[in-house]
Amino acid sequence: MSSVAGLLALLLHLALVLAGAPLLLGLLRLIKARMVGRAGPPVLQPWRDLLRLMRKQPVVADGTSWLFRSAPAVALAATCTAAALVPSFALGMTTAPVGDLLVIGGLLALGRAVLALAAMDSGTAFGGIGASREMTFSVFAEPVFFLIVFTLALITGSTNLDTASSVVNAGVGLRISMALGLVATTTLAIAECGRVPVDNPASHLELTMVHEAMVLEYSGRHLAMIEFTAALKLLLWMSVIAVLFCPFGIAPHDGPGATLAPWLWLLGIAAWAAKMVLLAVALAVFETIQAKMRVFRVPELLGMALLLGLLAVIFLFVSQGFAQGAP
Amino acid sequence: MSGPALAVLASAVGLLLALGVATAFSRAKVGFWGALLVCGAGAVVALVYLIGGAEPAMLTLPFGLAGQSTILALDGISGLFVLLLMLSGTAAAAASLDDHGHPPATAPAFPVFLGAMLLTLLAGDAFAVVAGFELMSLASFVLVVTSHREQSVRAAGVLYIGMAAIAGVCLIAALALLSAHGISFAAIRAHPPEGWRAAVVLALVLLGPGSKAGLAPLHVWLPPAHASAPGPVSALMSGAMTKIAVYVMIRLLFDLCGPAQPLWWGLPLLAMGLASAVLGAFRANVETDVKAVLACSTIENIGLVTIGLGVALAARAADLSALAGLALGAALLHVIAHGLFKTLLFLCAGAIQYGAGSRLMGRLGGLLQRMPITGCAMLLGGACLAGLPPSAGFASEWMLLQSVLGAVRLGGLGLQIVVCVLAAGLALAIALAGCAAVRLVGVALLGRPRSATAIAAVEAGPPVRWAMLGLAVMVGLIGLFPGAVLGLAAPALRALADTNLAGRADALGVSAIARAQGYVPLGVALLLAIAAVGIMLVLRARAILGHRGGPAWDCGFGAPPDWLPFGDPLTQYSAGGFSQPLRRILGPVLVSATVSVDMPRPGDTRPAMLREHSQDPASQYLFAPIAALRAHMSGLADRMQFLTVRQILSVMVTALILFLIFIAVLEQL
Amino acid sequence: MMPDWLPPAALVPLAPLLGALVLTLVRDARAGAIIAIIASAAGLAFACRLPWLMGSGLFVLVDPLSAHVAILTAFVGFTTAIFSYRYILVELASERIKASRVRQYHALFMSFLGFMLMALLSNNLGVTWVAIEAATISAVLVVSLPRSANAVEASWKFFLLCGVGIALALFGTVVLYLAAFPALGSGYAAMTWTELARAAPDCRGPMLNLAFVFMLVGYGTKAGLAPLHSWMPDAHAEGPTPVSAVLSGSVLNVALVVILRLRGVMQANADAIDPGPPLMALGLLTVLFAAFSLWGRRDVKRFFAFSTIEQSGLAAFAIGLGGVAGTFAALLHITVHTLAKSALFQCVGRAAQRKGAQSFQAIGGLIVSDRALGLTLATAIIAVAGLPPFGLFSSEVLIISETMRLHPYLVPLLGIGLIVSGWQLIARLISLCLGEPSDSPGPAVSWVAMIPAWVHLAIVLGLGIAMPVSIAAWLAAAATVAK
Amino acid sequence: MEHFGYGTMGYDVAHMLGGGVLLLSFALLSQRRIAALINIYALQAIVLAAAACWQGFAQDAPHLYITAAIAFAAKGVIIPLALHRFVHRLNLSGSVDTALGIFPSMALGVALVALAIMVVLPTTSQSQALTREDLALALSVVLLGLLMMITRRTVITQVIGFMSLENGLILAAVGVEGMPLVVELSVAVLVLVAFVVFGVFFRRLRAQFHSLNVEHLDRVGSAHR
Repeated sequence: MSSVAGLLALLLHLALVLAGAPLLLGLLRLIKARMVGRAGPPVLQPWRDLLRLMRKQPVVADGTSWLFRSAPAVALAATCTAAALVPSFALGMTTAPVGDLLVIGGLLALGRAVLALAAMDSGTAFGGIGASREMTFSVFAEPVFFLIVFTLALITGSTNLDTASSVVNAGVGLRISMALGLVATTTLAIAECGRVPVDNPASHLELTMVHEAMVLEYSGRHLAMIEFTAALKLLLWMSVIAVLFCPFGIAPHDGPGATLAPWLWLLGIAAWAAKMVLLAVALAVFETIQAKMRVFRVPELLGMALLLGLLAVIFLFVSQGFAQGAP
Repeated sequence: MSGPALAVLASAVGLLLALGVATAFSRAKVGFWGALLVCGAGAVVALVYLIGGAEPAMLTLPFGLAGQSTILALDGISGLFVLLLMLSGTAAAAASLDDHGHPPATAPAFPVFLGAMLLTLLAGDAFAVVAGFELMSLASFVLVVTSHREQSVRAAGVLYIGMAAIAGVCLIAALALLSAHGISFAAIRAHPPEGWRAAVVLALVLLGPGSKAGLAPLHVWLPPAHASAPGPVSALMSGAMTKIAVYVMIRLLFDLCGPAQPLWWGLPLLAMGLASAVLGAFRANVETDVKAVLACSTIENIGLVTIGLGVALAARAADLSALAGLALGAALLHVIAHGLFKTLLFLCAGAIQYGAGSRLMGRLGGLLQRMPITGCAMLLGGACLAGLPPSAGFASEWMLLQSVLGAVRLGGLGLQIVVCVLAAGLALAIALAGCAAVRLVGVALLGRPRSATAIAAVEAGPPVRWAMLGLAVMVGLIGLFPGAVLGLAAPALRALADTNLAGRADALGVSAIARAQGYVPLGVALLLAIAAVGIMLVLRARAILGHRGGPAWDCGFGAPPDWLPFGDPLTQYSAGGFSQPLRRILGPVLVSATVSVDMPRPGDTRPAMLREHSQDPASQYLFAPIAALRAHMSGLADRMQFLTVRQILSVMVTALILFLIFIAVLEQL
Repeated sequence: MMPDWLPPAALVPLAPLLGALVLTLVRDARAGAIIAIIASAAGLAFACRLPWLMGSGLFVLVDPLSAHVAILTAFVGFTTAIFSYRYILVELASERIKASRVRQYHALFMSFLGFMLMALLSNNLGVTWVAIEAATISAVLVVSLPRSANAVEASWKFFLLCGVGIALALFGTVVLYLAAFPALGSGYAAMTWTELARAAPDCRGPMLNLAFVFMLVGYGTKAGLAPLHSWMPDAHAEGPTPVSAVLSGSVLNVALVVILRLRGVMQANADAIDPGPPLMALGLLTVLFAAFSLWGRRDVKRFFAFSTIEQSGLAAFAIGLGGVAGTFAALLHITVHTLAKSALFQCVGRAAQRKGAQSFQAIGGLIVSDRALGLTLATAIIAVAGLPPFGLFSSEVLIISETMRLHPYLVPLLGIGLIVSGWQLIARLISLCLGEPSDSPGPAVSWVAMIPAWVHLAIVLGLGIAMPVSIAAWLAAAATVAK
Repeated sequence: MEHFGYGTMGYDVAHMLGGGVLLLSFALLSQRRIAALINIYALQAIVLAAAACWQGFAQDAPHLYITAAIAFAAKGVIIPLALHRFVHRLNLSGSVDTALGIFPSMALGVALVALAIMVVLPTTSQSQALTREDLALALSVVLLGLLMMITRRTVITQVIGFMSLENGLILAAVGVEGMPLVVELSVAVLVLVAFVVFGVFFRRLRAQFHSLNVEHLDRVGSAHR
């Protein structure tokens, strides 16, 4: 794929992702509402909320520093950058060589750290509690994340999403490791995005809050950016799952006829949208039937995910051992 | 090029040592200015030497051990560490010029400390390296105990010198074992150790220089010692001295022991590295003293470096030279990056200690606004500490994780599972470090001040600010151009593992496999900048700008009353509170933490107490039994002492009779 | 110019001995001290000529080994005499020692020094033995001078143990003569070191073994090797400090030199046992024992006496290692330790006078209260602890290297001893020199008073980092003599 | 010197005298009363002097007569008298304070003699019979002296043990053929000096403590570690 095509794909990808993130959130909320028998807000509601927030003047807590005011923008920028690295409908975007899964993890950690710092800067008990819990969860999430990367790198030979995805797309067979990895990744995504049962984004009880407690002091455009960041993050994780575990339909980057192929892109976009909707439905079902966990149970959940990740890697080793022994 | 470089650096050693003597008889500033100039010049020389290809050079001095001569040598490996030492030393010396950097009593030992470290790096024979290493211990000990009127400082000094004694004896023994055919490095290289000798050398190196570097389980001295020293000295100790120990480990294990060592050599390094990384990072979350947090994070980072070295050692033995190069590159890059950003962080801590009157996190807060430059420098350092892209900490950790991924190719299923556990542990350590960095910055720099001195905090003086600025620029450059640093490390890689990073490290980025996609920090930075500009533009176009101040909402608590000028301090999260979930979850596993609650009965007026008790596993399972054994032995020895004359005579006669029996038996045989 | 019957080397011990005779007549404390300084200076001056007087007779032996240790002893004696000048005046002022005994002090000190030098330079086993015995008696009497209950106890212990030791050594000497009988016949020749060394292969091996055991136990007592060391801590702790300064150097050196020469004889004989293992065993036991004993000490001088015992054990161990390299290391160690330890004791003596007590509890924060004294003491402790750039570091490195080459399995034990003792030495440095200063009722100590200690430490420093080739060759020659 | 061979008159007399010294050592060890102890010590010194005389005669070495004379005068007469005076003046109780019972110490003594013989006889296999016997006897006396020092508590018994040890030394020295004068002189010096120093000590000890019990002294020291 030529550089022009890569750039075009990147721009299209960014437009899709940025526009789609609040929509996905809206869809999720709608499905959840429908499942419990409510009418629910329209899919566009998150977008409307964002625009409304942008038109309100923010109130900033006394005694906070510049970091408090700039944190939402930094977090959003980091998440946007990460989003630019995760392919959605086509491989071979211009940004593909810039970073791999580890870099994406690092960028998400950057966003998380900045928001936690901002929460500490407000000097309130709730800011502290949120930051503390968020960082604690991250401690347990990181090993899971790295083991997933480990599994993928062993199967596909690369930590780069583009390469990995094309290898998976070319066919790696139905592997138990991939299945275990999928479960682990899903758990991780739920924890990272602060969804039920790790956190409840719709919670109104401060003491049970994690992510929401961190951003209690924010208002106006700052809050808009934070909300947008959260939506983007959800989409990003879903895209990661899609691109790694069911990459079919995605437009390849290095075919024999590596030219601009609009029909492939269209196919890719359709497949991606379908996958997102499916995942949103699955998530909605899951969140509806699950209750939120106690804070101190969360590390146990992540520990389970860690064990699954370990199992995935070990199964991989075993199967590799068979593969080497067979011929 | 190489000969003059060595000559200049060797004279720098002499100058620094002489400067120490001169400073003892003149003003303190003489020592610091001198150290600044010498280190600055040394840094330039080292840089030029490395860029110029780092041809090995040798120099023989006419004095040394008992009438023999001393050999000094310079090659790519030592050149790289010399560069780090000189940069760190320049910054620390510059910061010392501040009126509040040091008590003046440290001035004579400061240049000697630098000179001893440089001597260790330039050593070309076993005696010179031991002498430099021990002199470094001694000088740093003097620096640590400067504020000796505090009991805690003296206790830290005792612990420190004891561990230094262990390190010194182990190093001497290791080198003695190696230098059976002559003490020059050339002679040792010609006769690398084999069999049990090699294994013993490995153990001694891990115990000796390893403990100096702060490797678990011999790390317990490090937090109190680094916390006790004045700011610029802790900066040097954490930034440079631990790296000198790493250099000695590399020199002995990779260079002098030769490439023909077995694969399992990497395993102890991996185990100790992982233990240090996890334990150090966890303790960084628990300590409440800013400098102790930084010192614990040093333990963690040394653990990361050691893991890199372990992978490299195993990979070299398995003839996977590409992997060895990657792991070694990761370790060296992390050495440089950590050396500089930890120097920066300790300078910040020193500035805070003076400017805000305390280094206890519970007495700080809100410093970002009162000490803007120190605060920003610490933010940058914190980002590196947490390994956030595109800071200097991330690139090396990225390479390290990649090399651990590659390490599964080293052996069979058992080893693969070990690597797998290593990978999870490594990620845990990195995440813990991130948490510790957030806690450090969040509690010390952000929020409301927690004490009156923190309200009245003053910014550091100009010399410290300039030192921070210089370090920040370097750290930033390393973060953006890790490939360039790896270019400087190329001669070292060639010498140590006979490999290079061609196609894997260039000016733009690094990758795990030649010509494959990797990590391009410049690209990430550019994307971040574009995103930031884009967000700015969107906000300009669509949002209402500006903001309005008001009391923190805090779920309706509202503004604090007038008599609490900075709010109710107790409503703000403390350093202890921040890490409470972690302590509760990991504490019992890692540091045997126990909690006891003393709840008075209703009607009882005494306060309820919650006590947390934790102990480093090294002190609990290693040092406490050893200390008990030592006390037991001393008790036995003491019993021999206060005998009556008659009893002493009995002992003497018994000895004589035993000798006689020995002879009689000998005769009968 | 000089009578034929008086070899020039004999002047070395004669100078202090004559001084001792004169001193018995001098009452004034100052005059006595000055005469002692002059006598010891003369001894040192004569000793410095020894390297040009090499040779051996029936009674006098000047070879690099004896010359080296004699110069060292004379030098330490000289600086200690200088140190004594002020020390005794202060003791007099504080009435810890009676005016009537000061005369005895200087006389005994000089006779002690003279007999030590005599023992070193004598070629005759019997004369060596008599000289050591006489020196011991002088030392015992000096130790008992303060007349406190503890001093009496210490000197009693000192005398009884050393008396038994020296008696056993005499038995060893008789047996040694018997052993050499078949090779050398009767007469004086059979008792000279030079002849013994020459005829060693023809001696009776089993008899040599017996002699070795008795002489090892006998002279080992003087060298303070465990378990024969008990007199040393008491004598150091209770006697006047200048005596500790000399005691920890010279007595030990003389005993070790005798053991060293005996080792040479034993090694040359095929039937005799190898003297190395017993020496190493005793040395190692001493190092470990003394290192662990350091921890519980409350008395400063007693503490450093144990450090002396440890260093003596280390030297004996190095002698036991054998070979030129081991002996070289042992000689270097003896040399630098003697210098460093006497400097250390000089500082300790001043500190004890300044603080009015010699317990660790009473002495603290010296660097704050007396900067010069505190820094010098700290430097001396660092030197004794074997840290660079001082000479003990070099000698310990040499000893460990040589052990590693010959008996690597002993290195852990040696290492434990060195770590345990080094650690405790520095810990005590912290308690003595750092922290809040304790009460200082005694007279302040000036920079000038520290000059002898500095000279010692400067030499130790020089030997540590930049030993001139000539001195290295000289030490190597001394080591070869006793190979 | 064929008249010193086994079975000759010279051998028998030397052997008998040496054996007498050893026997008296055992007597010292078995004695409970201090006054008797001193007397036995004097007797031992006299037998020693006789042995030295005989050796001087047999070896045709006149200087040994001097040794004998010194031994007789100093150790056979002067020292015992002085000791008697001390005991009398200090009003010491008449019995020996033993740390180890009489019989066990005797048994130990026999074991030590056996050890001495086992050590000396093989090592001196090439020497003539007299030297061998003499050295074995001397070593036995030395070891018994040591044993006495460590199994008796009072200072005076320790002193006597020490001096009986010296007797053993002299026995060894005089028995060695052709040993130059130096050694005898040194032994004499030792005896003299030992006495002088002990005398000094006795005076000082009495001045300080009015007691000669050694255990008492040791307790003073252990307060100062």
